[in-house]
Amino acid sequence: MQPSQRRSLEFVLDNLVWFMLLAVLAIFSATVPNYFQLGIFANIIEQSSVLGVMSIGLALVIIAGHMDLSVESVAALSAMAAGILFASSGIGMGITFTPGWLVVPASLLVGLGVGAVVGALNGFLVIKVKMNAFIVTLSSFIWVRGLVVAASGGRSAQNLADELRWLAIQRFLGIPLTAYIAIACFIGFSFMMAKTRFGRHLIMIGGNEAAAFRAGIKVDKVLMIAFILSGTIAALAGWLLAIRTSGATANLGAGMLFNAFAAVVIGGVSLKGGLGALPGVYAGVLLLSSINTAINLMGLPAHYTQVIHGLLVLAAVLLDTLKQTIRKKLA
Amino acid sequence: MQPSQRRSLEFVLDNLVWFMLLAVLAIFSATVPNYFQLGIFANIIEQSSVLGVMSIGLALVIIAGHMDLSVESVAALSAMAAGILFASSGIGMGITFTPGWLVVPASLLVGLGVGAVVGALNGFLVIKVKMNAFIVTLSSFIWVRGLVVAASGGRSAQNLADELRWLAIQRFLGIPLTAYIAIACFIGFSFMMAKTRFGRHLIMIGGNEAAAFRAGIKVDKVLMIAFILSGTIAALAGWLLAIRTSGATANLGAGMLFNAFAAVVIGGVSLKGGLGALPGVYAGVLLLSSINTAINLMGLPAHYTQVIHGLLVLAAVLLDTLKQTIRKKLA
Amino acid sequence: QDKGMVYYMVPTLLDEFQTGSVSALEMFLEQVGYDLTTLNADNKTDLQQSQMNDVIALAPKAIILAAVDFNALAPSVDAARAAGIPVIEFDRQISSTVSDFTSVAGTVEIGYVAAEQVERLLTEKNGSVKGKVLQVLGDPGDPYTLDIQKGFEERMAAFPEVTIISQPAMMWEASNAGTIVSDQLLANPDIDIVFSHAAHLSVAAVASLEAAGKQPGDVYVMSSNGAPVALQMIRDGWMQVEVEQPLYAQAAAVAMFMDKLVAKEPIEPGEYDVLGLPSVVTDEAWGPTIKIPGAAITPENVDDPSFWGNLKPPAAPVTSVE
Amino acid sequence: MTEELLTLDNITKSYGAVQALRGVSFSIAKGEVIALLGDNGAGKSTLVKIISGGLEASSGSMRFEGRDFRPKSPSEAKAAGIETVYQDLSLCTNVDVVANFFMGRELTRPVMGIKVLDEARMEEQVAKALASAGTRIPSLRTKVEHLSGGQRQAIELNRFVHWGGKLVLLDEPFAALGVEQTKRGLEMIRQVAAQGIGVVIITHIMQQAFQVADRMVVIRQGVVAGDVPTKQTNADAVIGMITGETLAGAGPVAGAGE
Amino acid sequence: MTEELLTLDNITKSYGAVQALRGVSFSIAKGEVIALLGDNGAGKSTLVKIISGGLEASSGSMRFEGRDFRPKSPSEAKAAGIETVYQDLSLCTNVDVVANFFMGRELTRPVMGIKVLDEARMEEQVAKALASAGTRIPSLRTKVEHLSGGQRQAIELNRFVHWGGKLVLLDEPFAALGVEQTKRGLEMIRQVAAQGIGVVIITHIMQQAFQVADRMVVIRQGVVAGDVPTKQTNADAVIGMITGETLAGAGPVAGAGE
Ligand SMILES: Nc1ncnc2c1ncn2[C@@H]1O[C@H](COP(=O)(O)OP(=O)(O)OP(=O)(O)O)[C@@H](O)[C@H]1O
Ligand SMILES: Nc1ncnc2c1ncn2[C@@H]1O[C@H](COP(=O)(O)OP(=O)(O)OP(=O)(O)O)[C@@H](O)[C@H]1O
Ligand SMILES: [Mg+2]
Ligand SMILES: [Mg+2]
Repeated sequence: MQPSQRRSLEFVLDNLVWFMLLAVLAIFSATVPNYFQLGIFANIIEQSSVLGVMSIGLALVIIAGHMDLSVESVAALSAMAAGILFASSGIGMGITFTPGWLVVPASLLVGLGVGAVVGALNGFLVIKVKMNAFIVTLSSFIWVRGLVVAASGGRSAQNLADELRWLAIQRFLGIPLTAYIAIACFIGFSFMMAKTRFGRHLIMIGGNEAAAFRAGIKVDKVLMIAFILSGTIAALAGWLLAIRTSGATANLGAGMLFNAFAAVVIGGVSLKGGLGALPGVYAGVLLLSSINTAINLMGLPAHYTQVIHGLLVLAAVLLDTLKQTIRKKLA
Repeated sequence: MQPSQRRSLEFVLDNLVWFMLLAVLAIFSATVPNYFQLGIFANIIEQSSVLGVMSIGLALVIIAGHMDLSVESVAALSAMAAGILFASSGIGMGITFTPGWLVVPASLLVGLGVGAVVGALNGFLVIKVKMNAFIVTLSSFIWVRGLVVAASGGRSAQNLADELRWLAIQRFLGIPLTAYIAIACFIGFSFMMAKTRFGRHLIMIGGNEAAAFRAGIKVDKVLMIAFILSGTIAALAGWLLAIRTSGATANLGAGMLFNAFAAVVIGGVSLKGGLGALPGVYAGVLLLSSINTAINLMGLPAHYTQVIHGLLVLAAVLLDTLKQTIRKKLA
Repeated sequence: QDKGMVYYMVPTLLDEFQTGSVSALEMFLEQVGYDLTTLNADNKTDLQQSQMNDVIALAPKAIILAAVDFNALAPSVDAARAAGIPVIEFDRQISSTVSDFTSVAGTVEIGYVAAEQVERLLTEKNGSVKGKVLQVLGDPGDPYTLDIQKGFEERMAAFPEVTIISQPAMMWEASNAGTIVSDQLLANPDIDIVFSHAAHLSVAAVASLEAAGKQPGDVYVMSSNGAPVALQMIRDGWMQVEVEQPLYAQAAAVAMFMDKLVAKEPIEPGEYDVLGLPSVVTDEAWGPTIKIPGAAITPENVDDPSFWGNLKPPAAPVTSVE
Repeated sequence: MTEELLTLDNITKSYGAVQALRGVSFSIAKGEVIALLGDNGAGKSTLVKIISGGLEASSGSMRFEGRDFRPKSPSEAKAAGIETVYQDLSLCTNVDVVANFFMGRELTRPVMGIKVLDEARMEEQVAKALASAGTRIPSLRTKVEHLSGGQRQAIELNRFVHWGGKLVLLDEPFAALGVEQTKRGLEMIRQVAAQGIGVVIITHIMQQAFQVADRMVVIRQGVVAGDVPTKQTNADAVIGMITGETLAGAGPVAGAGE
Repeated sequence: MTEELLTLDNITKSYGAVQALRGVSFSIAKGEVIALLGDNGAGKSTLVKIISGGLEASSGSMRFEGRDFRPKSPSEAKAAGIETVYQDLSLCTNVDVVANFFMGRELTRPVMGIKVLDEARMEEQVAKALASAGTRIPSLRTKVEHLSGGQRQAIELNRFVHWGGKLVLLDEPFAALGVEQTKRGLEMIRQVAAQGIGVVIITHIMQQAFQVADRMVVIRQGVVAGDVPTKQTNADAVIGMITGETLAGAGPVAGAGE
């Protein structure tokens, strides 16, 4: 093979998920009625903001060689905390501030705090007590959701303050502000992973924790930060979810975990750790969101949507795997 | 430390989960009203049969260094297949045989066949296509459940043939026959893991797949069998579940996956692979079942059961981890 | 004739009532000239919101919404109505914002009917309203089951001699219900009635009773939603009462008013005949509402074809209200 | 001693842009001991893996015992009679010494028609094999993760002696072994060769190569840079072949750029 | 050259029932090169790990530069100036050569107040270090998983030279290195020692030990069996100390039963 050919092939492989996204959008636009319109594309971006933010935290922990199954429940808890305190009907207590916009930092702080605490607890159990991250965070997945149910009594809170809702309603270039928050997160954390010592250390710990430890990297500290970040970022996702919903319900966000994992894997992050970058994850999120929207618009018999969704996601993951195979042939 | 002291300490550590089970039973018997009675203990054993069987398959794959998140959905699919064909009301087609008992092997065969197919598909994607087992089986978890919904149209089947129900109703020493099926599975597969080449190879593959491959072990074949076994055993669990509920609903078995993982981990199987034995897993299942029964009898407000369940399971896993720490100190 | 597409947002398909509602709405809307497409939210509030957003972009004639969460969908309802799409609440009422039409049986009301039946059954069995009732909830995080519980316990509060034990079968999972029943039978051998919030939970409950050596009638069994399985169990003698949700009437009412809704004509309060049931449309704060209360199905009336569980849809087509 | 066992003909191997082997040809006879020498990164291990079925050559062909040979997997090569000790050890550290020794070839005895692992007999054989190699191991039931580097290598090395075969590939088998163990290992290789088994041994220690090998094959940057009988050469000459006389600092290998 | 750098006093270490170290005492001065010798399983690596903070001793004490020393983690020992090359390599094979070389000590440059990795400068320094060691690596941006065993070891070995420190522990650092690279490595050790850095080197090759060490410390079954200046001994005498004159076959180590 010519070096130039190899180079372009490698470029395509490196950014395969973006090409897949374009291909999928083209196919759906051509085949699904009403898919090709600006409103739908705006919907795709808007819908991917919550999942996108959640996937960032998950990706960080996975790159570091661990796992966080609790992100979905943490997001729900953060949403419920914001809902109970700052929503005005249902079980909401409707706390208000003067000036009114203070509710934005206040609710954000509460949410992120909740997430950080759960993340720290997960981190403590994994790092200090040396429990397996899968089982620790699986338990958190259960008990944090249980906490949401317990705190809400199964009821919901609605009508968040207008200052918060504004973020979901106000649009810039046809896309709500919440989506820009997600994009900003991707840019910031991508930079962190690619250009800072912390990001480099996360990747190395994911590759060989013992080697990183022997090299004097404070593995425990780095991992703890990763878990706390994961919890906090999940909480940010929950806050966005609450704003989107204008409140919170006990089952809010249920089922997101599968999509978050799928996005991370489609985005090229290895579940074995040590491999992956965030921009791909964002493409993965957009890809899932496009698939979801297509399913909504196709008007399939409702009973079959779950099978189809599962199989489409599997197909997307499969394509990513084929990439690895081709790459192995190459290098 | 004296050698004799060390020996007894090691004995306790090796069988810690059994001691935990005894301790938990004693504590609940003393504190939870109505807990201490033969019927409750029989219930615990009976309730653990479905989860127990499912955990065996899961444990096999985990010991081999992989994972199977689809077991819960596969069980549901197998139950639904048996329900649709052999239940007489709802969507059941009520197929009958002469002599009537032929329905037992027939329904079993159908169920196991379904499970084997899904297991083989998982295995194919993991082993041949080299996809990550977590994401493959997570997808299966989704689409197989979707298949249950699609096949049933969201409706349920009930009234299984009496010959099948007999297995759940007929008791020997106060315990239904289904529980003896689970116990027999544990004995059989424990023997397989401890005493046969296949079991030995599974453990070695879980420890170092590359080394096993280089040593000439047919890794692909062994792993494929493990995945098929996992699917088939999950299907057996589903068949027992159908018998227990006398039919099948679209969401049957939902939530069991968490318990199966918890049982496997509490039973001393390492999620990293290569470590663990099945008798401990059975103790783990019984332990979870005891906790569950206690929650049912404690009369807690319904909203709190999920948090409490999650935290109790976490505590059980924690104890198992402490064991590892003590053992590391020892050896 | 082809009057256009209507979307039905169903909250889940893991429940026979919901599954039945899809086919009933499809049938009745076809009779008045509309096509129906159904989107399943799988009990996920956020998914249902995304579906609402996408459907709004498709500009259908109307949206029929059975909300996963009664109130969380309010912003989506507002968004759809702002886009000029009429929104009809089906089965699950949203009172926190205005909708174009609401057709419900009333979840709290199901609890009321169940309480009346418990009163009757306990009196039959124990001579007065006293005894023990095991209430099996669907999921502690589902407002649907919580409303039934609220209605039921509100009415039962009048009878202090009745002990109510409530346990959740997490995620409406049948074998969980079976486990609860078999454990509770040992802890409280004197349970008189098992009341599950869905018929499919009663199937597992009955299986546990059978495995515990009980005969039909030893312990009374009742549940709510009127699914075919329940009617079967009533015929088999295992079950005494099922609280019917009038699925056909609820769906037919939506179809009857669809033309008016699409044309954005006002709906007059008053009495209407829905599949032979006299029903009242009232004007509420959240918009015009038709409430068709459920009935109790017992061995005496189990074969009544108007119960949706008998799966005999009315032969005469519905006609639009002029 | 001149009967051909394995012949390599123009074997090449590229890993993407890196050409690790650029056409290697040599052959080995029954009972012959070949020392495969070469600088770091010369391609020795790559060659071993190709012969043992772990990697596929990009081009070229092999003949084993006169027949075309192209193993698709290690188990195929093993079946043909090729035993390999890898440079990066291949042990399952989660099981004990005995299990590792018999990995993939466990002894069984029938119990009611079922083949049951025969632990006692396996342990006995391992004890014998390790005793004669001079390696002390606290207990044969210790998991390998608790052993020192040299103890681990001893298991791998003695495993091959036990199983024999027709051709043995040893990739730096003494790198972690003690003085006495290395001495016994070298003796063992001569004994093995005396039984007509072919041996390829990779080492960086000239002394070891000269002590045991009949012939030296030197690989430099993926090609054979020398193939001489031991008796006709000396250490300095061989080192010259390895380094290519003028060792040009480090830096990217010529042609490996991209 | 007699200023004490590190003193070990009666260090013991048991892994459960196995007593790997039974009381080791010796000391090393600034600028001194000690060869730590011993049979497989003697306890050498265990000792290295205790000094470098990877393991805690069961009993005994250490003094480093005159102060009590008890590192809880490798980063503590590193902070005190102790660099280690481990027997089982410690590289992150998922990142490239440069990243491994600077693992934990990445160079950064400030960009708008944020410390950003300075890749160019790091690559330059690695190229220089590897060039002088005579190791060829296809590209410094290759992931380490694509390197040969010797190339990997070269990274580890040269990393320590680059960072210096006060005491360097080398656990069989040449096991996989080529002839020329080993020669340069030995020279480097002498240069390092000349700067006043203490060096402990573990090897099984007597030649290497005699070439580079000032003093030989022999460990046998967890105790010091000999501690002699290189000039006052010879290879046969040292081998005698290592094997304990009569190497008693293999079999369980006495006292390690259970
Ligand atoms: N993690 C561990 N658990 C239990 N025993 C261990 C462990 N690590 C080492 N040992 C035992 O301690 C003893 C000393 O091991 P160590 O690795 O220090 O030997 P060594 O002198 O470095 O040998 P080699 O030359 O083979 O590298 C050996 O008998 C070994 O089996
Ligand atoms: N998996 C791989 N991917 C890419 N390149 C590889 C891979 N394995 C080896 N190489 C490259 O191929 C060349 C030869 O490697 P090989 O392992 O065969 O060397 P070697 O002769 O065994 O060296 P050593 O003496 O250091 O063990 C090296 O330049 C190495 O970087
Ligand atoms: Mg090599
Ligand atoms: Mg060592």
